[in-house]
Amino acid sequence: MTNVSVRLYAGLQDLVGSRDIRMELPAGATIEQLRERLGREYPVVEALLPSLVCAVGEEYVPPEHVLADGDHVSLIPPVSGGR
Amino acid sequence: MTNVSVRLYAGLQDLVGSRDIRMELPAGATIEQLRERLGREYPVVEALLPSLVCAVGEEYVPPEHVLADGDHVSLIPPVSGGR
Amino acid sequence: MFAISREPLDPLPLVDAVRCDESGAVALFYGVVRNENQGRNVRYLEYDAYPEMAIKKMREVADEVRAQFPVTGVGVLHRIGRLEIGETSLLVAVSSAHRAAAFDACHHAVDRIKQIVPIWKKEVWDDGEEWIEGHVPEVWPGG
Amino acid sequence: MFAISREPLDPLPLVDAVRCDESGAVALFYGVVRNENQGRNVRYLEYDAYPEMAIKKMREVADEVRAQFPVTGVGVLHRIGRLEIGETSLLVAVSSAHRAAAFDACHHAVDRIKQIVPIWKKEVWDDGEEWIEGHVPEVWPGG
Repeated sequence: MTNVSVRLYAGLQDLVGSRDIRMELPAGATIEQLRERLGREYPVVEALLPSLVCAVGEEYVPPEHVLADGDHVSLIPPVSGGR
Repeated sequence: MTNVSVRLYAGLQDLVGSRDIRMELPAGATIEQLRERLGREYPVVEALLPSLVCAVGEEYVPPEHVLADGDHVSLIPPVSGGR
Repeated sequence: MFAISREPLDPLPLVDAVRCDESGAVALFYGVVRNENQGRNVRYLEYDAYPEMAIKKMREVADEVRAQFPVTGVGVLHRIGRLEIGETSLLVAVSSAHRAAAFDACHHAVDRIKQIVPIWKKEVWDDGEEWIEGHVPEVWPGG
Repeated sequence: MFAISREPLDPLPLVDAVRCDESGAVALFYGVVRNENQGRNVRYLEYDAYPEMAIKKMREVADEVRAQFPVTGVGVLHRIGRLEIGETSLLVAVSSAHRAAAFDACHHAVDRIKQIVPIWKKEVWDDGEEWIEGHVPEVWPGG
């Protein structure tokens, strides 16, 4: 199994009501699988998933990135932008 | 007669050795006549005259500007520029 | 100098940090909280960040700026937490021998910060609030 | 805020003066004394000015900037006298609702200041000195 902690920021934290959640995924699970699981377990997050990117180890990672046991994953909503 | 005071800045002051000089010009004299007189009376200034502009009353004035008695004229070398 | 802070930002140490004796110009950008956005009265802003990654991404922006412009120094400070109207959320300082590069590089740095640094803001209005959705950071295949 | 001063320049009151609650960005430019120009070691600079006219021309530059860019404030401070390497000779602050206008307007203001404001600098090197000849101000017929 791959146990990861998932950190939520900004509006995501407000929606879920927690800064950190823990998830247990099959060994070899990817970011894409984490995202699918998140959408199922936290339906309030589902509409936001298409605009979220994930970071592991302080770096953005693509959907095919394979998670390791103990990883800290951050869910990054669109960043502040502004003119 | 038109008595004017002439203020010198930067390299001009160094060349002439004075911040202010007084000049007596004919009534109705223009900036152009002041410049010619300066070139004659202060030969060290002559080479710089083409790049000097004059100001009266805190405003740049063209060569045909007519001086009034008591005017304060400033001789403005090329300003600091720089990149 | 790259930092995320809950305290008011001080521009003077930042400018000192980016200036060196080869610098003839420093461009310093302040992002400040204004009282209006898209027709709504803003009461205050709340900033959230992923601080460790934000600092890493600020450094990447600085590296990018140093590679693209002839600069002599780059620094970034961002404040988080609650900020009132008129308070400074972002300071970006860039020094260069000459002014054109300082301006261009600082402007580019601010644009890039707002594209890739994981910081978020919530606008609080008289009648509601919203986390502003800005730019989706690009993700390169392979991380 | 527009001033010519023999004392070190303080950016903080200038930024306060140009910012208002509609400002979302402030671009602050520092002109600083660098240790080299055109291959010569600079020991220090000496600035001279026609202060009353310099302030009048700074205000004209600010009016021009306000007419050309959507800014919420403009201010300029210039130091004169002897300045050592690393000291600030010029501060130009421009605020705007958004950053692009703040950067563009501030850059334009600095360019124009260096074209029309009657201020001069002397470079003092190890082996000599020279008053730098920059830009001849345009004179409009009729004053």
